[in-house]
This record gives sequence, structure tokens and C-alpha cells, in this order.
Amino acid sequence: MGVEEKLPGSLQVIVTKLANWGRQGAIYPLTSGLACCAIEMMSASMGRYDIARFGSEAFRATPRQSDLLIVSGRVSMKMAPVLRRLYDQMPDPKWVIAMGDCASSGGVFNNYAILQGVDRIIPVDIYIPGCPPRPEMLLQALQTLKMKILHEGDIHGRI
Amino acid sequence: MANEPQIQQDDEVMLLNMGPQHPATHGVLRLVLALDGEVIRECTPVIGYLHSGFEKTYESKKYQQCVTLTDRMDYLNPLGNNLAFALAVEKLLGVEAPPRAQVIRVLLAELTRIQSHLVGLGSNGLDLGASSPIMYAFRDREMLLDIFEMVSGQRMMTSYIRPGGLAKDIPPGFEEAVQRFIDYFPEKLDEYHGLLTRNPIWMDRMVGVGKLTAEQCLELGVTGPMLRAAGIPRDLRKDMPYSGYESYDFQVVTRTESDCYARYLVRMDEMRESLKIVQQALNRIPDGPYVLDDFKHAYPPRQLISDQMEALIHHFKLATEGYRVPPGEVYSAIESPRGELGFYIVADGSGKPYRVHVRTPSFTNLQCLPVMAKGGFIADLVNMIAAIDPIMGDVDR
Amino acid sequence: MPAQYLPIAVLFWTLAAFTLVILALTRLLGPYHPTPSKTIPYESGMTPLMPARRRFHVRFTLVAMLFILFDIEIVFLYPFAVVMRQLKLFGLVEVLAFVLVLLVGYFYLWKKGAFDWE
Amino acid sequence: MAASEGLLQAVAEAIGDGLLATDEDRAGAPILVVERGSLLKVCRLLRDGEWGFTHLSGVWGVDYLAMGLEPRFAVVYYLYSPSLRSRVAVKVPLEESDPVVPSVVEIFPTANWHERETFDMFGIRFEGHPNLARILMPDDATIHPLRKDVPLGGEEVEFTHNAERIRRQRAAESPEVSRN
Repeated sequence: MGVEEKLPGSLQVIVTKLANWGRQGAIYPLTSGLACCAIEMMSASMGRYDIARFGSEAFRATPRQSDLLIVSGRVSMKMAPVLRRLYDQMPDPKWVIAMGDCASSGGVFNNYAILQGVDRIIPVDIYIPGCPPRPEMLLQALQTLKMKILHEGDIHGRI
Repeated sequence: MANEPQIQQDDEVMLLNMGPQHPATHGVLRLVLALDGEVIRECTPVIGYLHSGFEKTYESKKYQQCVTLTDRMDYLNPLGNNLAFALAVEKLLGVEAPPRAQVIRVLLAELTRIQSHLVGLGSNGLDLGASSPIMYAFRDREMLLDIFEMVSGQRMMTSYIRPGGLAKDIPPGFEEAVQRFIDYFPEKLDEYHGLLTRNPIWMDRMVGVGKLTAEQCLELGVTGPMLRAAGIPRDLRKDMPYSGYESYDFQVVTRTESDCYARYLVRMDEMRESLKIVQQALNRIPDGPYVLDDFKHAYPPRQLISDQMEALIHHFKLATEGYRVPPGEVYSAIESPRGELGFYIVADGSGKPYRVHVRTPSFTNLQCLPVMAKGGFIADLVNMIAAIDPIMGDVDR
Repeated sequence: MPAQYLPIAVLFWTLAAFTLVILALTRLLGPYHPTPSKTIPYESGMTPLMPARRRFHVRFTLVAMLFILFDIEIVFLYPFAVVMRQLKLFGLVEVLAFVLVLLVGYFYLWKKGAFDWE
Repeated sequence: MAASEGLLQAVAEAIGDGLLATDEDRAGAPILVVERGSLLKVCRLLRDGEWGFTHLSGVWGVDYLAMGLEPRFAVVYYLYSPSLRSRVAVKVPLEESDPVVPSVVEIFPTANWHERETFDMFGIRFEGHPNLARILMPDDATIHPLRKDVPLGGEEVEFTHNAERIRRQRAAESPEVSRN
């Protein structure tokens, strides 16, 4: 993705590590609250749980400026194409956290209206259980995502 | 599409989506705006982006399972939803919750009202660019969430108020925690007043914006703080009291200007009134069972099952097939932070409700947004949405 | 003579170099995968109802021009304010004449109705 | 409720045989089962009459298919009178063949979205509604979900015994989700 593709051999590994380190420093999430998990996401970004400690308090309003799509809530069939479009409109590199049971697997709503898991339409990096997950679980998911980004290999998978 | 505003396509008007993903639409509400520069010619709300098929799912769940569904509808008023469902089922069963449960229900419903208004107030400030009120509002809300977690084990989706009474008895230390909040909160309310109420920018943006006459409110079936801000003192806690509300003395807060500023002030004073109710409820929590102890509607306590055969049978019946509700239908409504929240349940005598319809306040209140927005600016549309304070789980069900 | 203007030239060239380098770096190093669905304009998650390039009312350009006009006037007052003491009375009369000219223009615009919005 | 005796007589006089039956719900609110032809007249009478049922709480439908009641559909209107502080319900039974009922939007403008939702969920048409279109379901949806003959939908839940089969089926149906 980007500079790593263009460099020769071992230099690429070093630059990829550097790029990964830079990317995981401050991950900007998109303001896309769907349902109840969005309220817990808001609590996570307020004073008591303070997502700012991990560099993610700047919730960007447009997908153009965000790196992370937190799917916080149940995805209805009417909202699924919209969410896919939002995911497409985010610039690379981008990651997705499926927050809560409804985003991960349809949760309590096994019916005609709810998409049974957001990984049907967009590739998900981190799943968070819970309905709604506590703010600490969202912060731990962010930490896990940072670890994942740090060890993200370049396109030749050499990390 | 049927949802686009039907206006002739002259080149002056621009169609714009204030769509499902927007920081100021309080959830996945989509507004199709016909704009003439900054002036809104026509605003058509398109909803359904959070339609989760609640009413169909209710029909496949037992009565005690439906309680967990009610939390997720208006996710800022979980205990209120539980209470509305519990009252409706209790009317069908022809039973009353024991007095201890009724008082605790009132106490928790009022705390949920404060918590819901805090989020509404905070996000209203955030929409208008004041980013500090939401920080303070969520700081106080965390204290309430701790109380809910202490009572039910869950911060938001408590499922604590169930048909027949409560899920568990209140833990020791509950009264002190509520008392600490009651002593702590009034001065914080004054802090919000100091922060916002006389703030010139706040008043410029709010006074005279989104005006609705009382007739328009009545015609459009608006209920809750929006109706009371238009000078009509209609509050189901006073008009059709439930769960013992007639024995508490509190004022129905009303204003007359019926603009965004009046709705903001009504919500602020309502929090003070709720606090008075909480104090009165706290002082009179009676002893006695927290749930109907004939165990036909609630699980008998654990220790009773081992030594009483009858309790074991009840427990087994409840766990397998749930309690049967005699056939009939009922519509019972409570005063949620957003207005009249009513459950219409048709029972066919089996363990599962035959039909559940929820009359939600946000769904009906949202109808007055096009009336308010016509002719206004986009910037005012933002705080009209905040003044209606819709919750999309409530709207789309 | 040119030596006097050296700082201005240095300023200009550093700015130009700075922007060009930044643009080149992002173009070269950044990942660039323009898929069709990524490049459609963003309209809160929906496909845009109308193209954004539309004809707008002339009053918007009018306000922009008037703003630039009076903003430049203020910019000229800054250097005057710096050396106001040394220039004494002569400077004051000079700047008053300057402001007066613009004031005439301001009242002309006011009477012509350039400021009322409808 | 004190009001109900006077109310029932007045309505019976007003619409005669239009009043098919009267009932009462568990909260004590009288239910007037009314023939759809005289629905508008009853609503006007209730609103402008001496009882003042000015607030229409809502309009929703019920499908009695599984209960085996003959007229399959019913549209329920709940009205509330602030002065009497009491409620009354008007129920209009509808045949499955032509589920059409006049719209009450002129009398109660709040019914606009309620009727659209009832149409969306049950397929009951409301004559005279300004913009009868789906409101909750996606616009290209074909089913009316709250009808009893429409299944709940959703998917078979994966347990250890059937997880393997379900995953194979799903992998066959839906292609791999592409990253861009």
C-alpha cells in the first residue's frame, strides 16, 4: 500500500514497519453511530473512559478523512448499501471494527430486517462481543487493532 | 422514489441528502432537502434505516423474553420501555406489582429520564458547536449508569423492570448511591444554566427558531416536552397516573414560546422535577416483596427451589413455556422522556404475545420537522432536530 | 536595487518549493487506488441526487468581492499602524484620505443595495 | 369509565348499523368495532363531540389470521381525550380480499406516517392518503412483514452440529467480500 510497494528488497521491510508504526499512532474513526452501541461509543470518547488517550478522539464526520469505521449498532437491510458505500469512500489504509453483537452477527435480531453480521458486506478486522460492549471493551479493541496494524505485513507478507 | 419532495425542477432549487450518516441527525435519519441557497424550501424525512423488525420479533418471543427486546428500542430510556411493557402485561394479567416494586420503578424511571435529557442536552450543545456541555453531561450521566449497573448488572440494557415486579431486589448501598446523586446534581444543573442558558450565542441560535403553534402541535399529535413547551400541560404521569405517580407531588413544566429555546428550558426544569420525585421515592421505599410472590410470573428465588416442590414446578413451567396471559388486548402508555410511549398488546392465551405494537413518541414527533424547517436555514435545521431529540431506535422500531 | 527585494524573492521561492515538495511526496508515496465507488462524491452515504456544479445566485459572488475589497483596505492599515508615530500629522492625513475614499465607495454600495441579502 | 355509556348510545345513534360491536380492552377503554364506511363520521363525532377525543395516539393494524377470526385484518385507532383523561379505541375489520380503509389524515394530520407504516407492514391501503408509500422497509421491498403468513426471516443459528453445513452453504452462495 503506497510507498512499501515501490521500494526494493530489505529496505521495504524497514519502511513498512515505520509506516505501520506511524499509522497506528492516531487512528481517526468515522462518526457513524447506528444504534445503542453508538451511545456507548460516545461514552468511550467522553471524560471517564477517554478514547483520547489512544489518539482516536477526533471522530471525523466524513469518510474521506477517517481511517477506521466503527460499525456501532445493528445494520438494517436498508442501511447495508449505505454502509458499503461509506466503506468504499474511505481512503486506504482503512480498518473496520464491528462493535457489539448486532454488528458482528445480527445479535438479538435474527429476522428479515437486520443484516446477520456486517462482515457480509465489508471485511471486518476486529469483532467486539457485548450488547452494548462496555467502553473499556471498545478501548481494548482499539489496542488490539493497533497491535494488528503494527504487525501488518507488506503485500509480500514479509513482516 | 416516493420519498423525494415533489417540487418542480427549476434551476433555483438544489436537492441535497442530509443523509443517514451525518453528525447532526442524532442517528440514521435521512432528510432530503430542497434548498434555495441556504434557505430550505422543502424537507422530507426518510426513515427506516434502523428498522429492526421489533414488532415481528416480539411475536416469536415469550413474555419474559420480550423484556430484553424492549430495552433496545428507545436505547436512551431502557427502564422506561421496560416499565411500559411491564404495565401493559400486568393489565392483561389483571395483577399489580407489589408496592415496593412500584416505588423503585418510579425512582428508576425518573433517573432514566434525567439520563436521557442529559444526552439530549449534551448532543444539542455539540450540534451547535458548544463541545463542553456534552463532557459535563456525560460525566454526570456516568454516575447514573453506575446506579443502573449496581441495580441490574448492565449499564444501559438493564431489563430490570419485568411483568410482575422487578428482576432482583435492590442491592445494599443503592439508597446511599441515589442520595449521593440527589445531593450532587442540583448544583451541576446550575452549572449547565450558567454555561448555556444566558449564553448570547446559545440564545441567538435558539430563540425564535423552529416555532410551532400550539394548534400545529396538537394537530400533529406531538407529545412530551415539545408539547409542554407550547404551553399545553399534558403529562401522562399526571393525566393517567400509573405505578403510583399520583402520590408524588411535582410540577408539570410548561413554557409558551414553543421554540427551540423553550424546549431546552422545559427539559432542564424537567430534570429538576424528576430529582424531586426521586427524592420522594427514595424516602418511602417500603419493605416487602420486590416481585409478585405467587411465582406464576417470576422465577422463585434460588434457595426456595431446593426445598419447596411447588417452587420447583413453577420454575420449570416458567422456564419451558412461560406464563400464559389470558386472551384480550390492552393499550397502556407511560410518559417517556420524549412523550407518550404506548404498548398495544393482543394476547391469545398462549405464552407468546400475538401482536405487539409500540406507539413511540419520536416517530410521531418527527412529523413536525418538515413543518418547522420550511423557510428556515440549514443551520437552524440542525438544532430543530436536537430540539425534537428523536432516537432512531424509537422511530424505526 | 535588487538586493533590497532579495527577502521577498527568498520567501516566494521557499513557499513554492515547499508546496511542490509536499505535493510530489504525497503523490509518490501515498497509496492511490481510485476505484469507481470510491470516487463518487460523498453525500452522507447516499448517491448524490444532483451534481454539485450548479449555477448559484450572483449575490454570493457579490459578497465575496466586497469582502476582499474591504479586507485589503484593512491590510493596508497594518503597515501604517506600525510606523504611525514617525509619520506624525502627515501620515494621519494621508491615511484618512485613503479611508475616506473607501468610505465613499462603502456608502455608494449601501445606497445601491449591495448589502441587503434578499 | 363514566363517559362510555353516553358515548356508546351517541355513536349507535349516529351510525346505526355501522357500529358492528362494542368491546373493552384490559385498561378499561371502550372499543367500538365500526364498519369502514362510517369510520370518518365516527372520528369526527368523537373529536368534535362533547367528549373531545382530540388526540389520536396512533393507527396500527392487526392480522388475525393465526387466531382464525373471520375478517382477517383490522385497523385500530386509539383516541385520547385530555378533558376526560380517558381513551377510546375504534377498530375497523377488513376482509383479506380488499384491505382498503378511508384515510383519516384530514381529521387527524398525525395519522400520516402511522398510516404509511400500517400500509408498509400490512399492505392495508388508505384511500385519500396524500403520499401512501413505504416508510420503514426499503423501497424495493416486496413483502409486508407483519402479516402472519410472512415468516420471521433470519437464518438458522449455527451450533456445533450444523455449523459446518451452514458455513459451506453460505460460502457457496455469497462471494468473498472484496476489500475495495
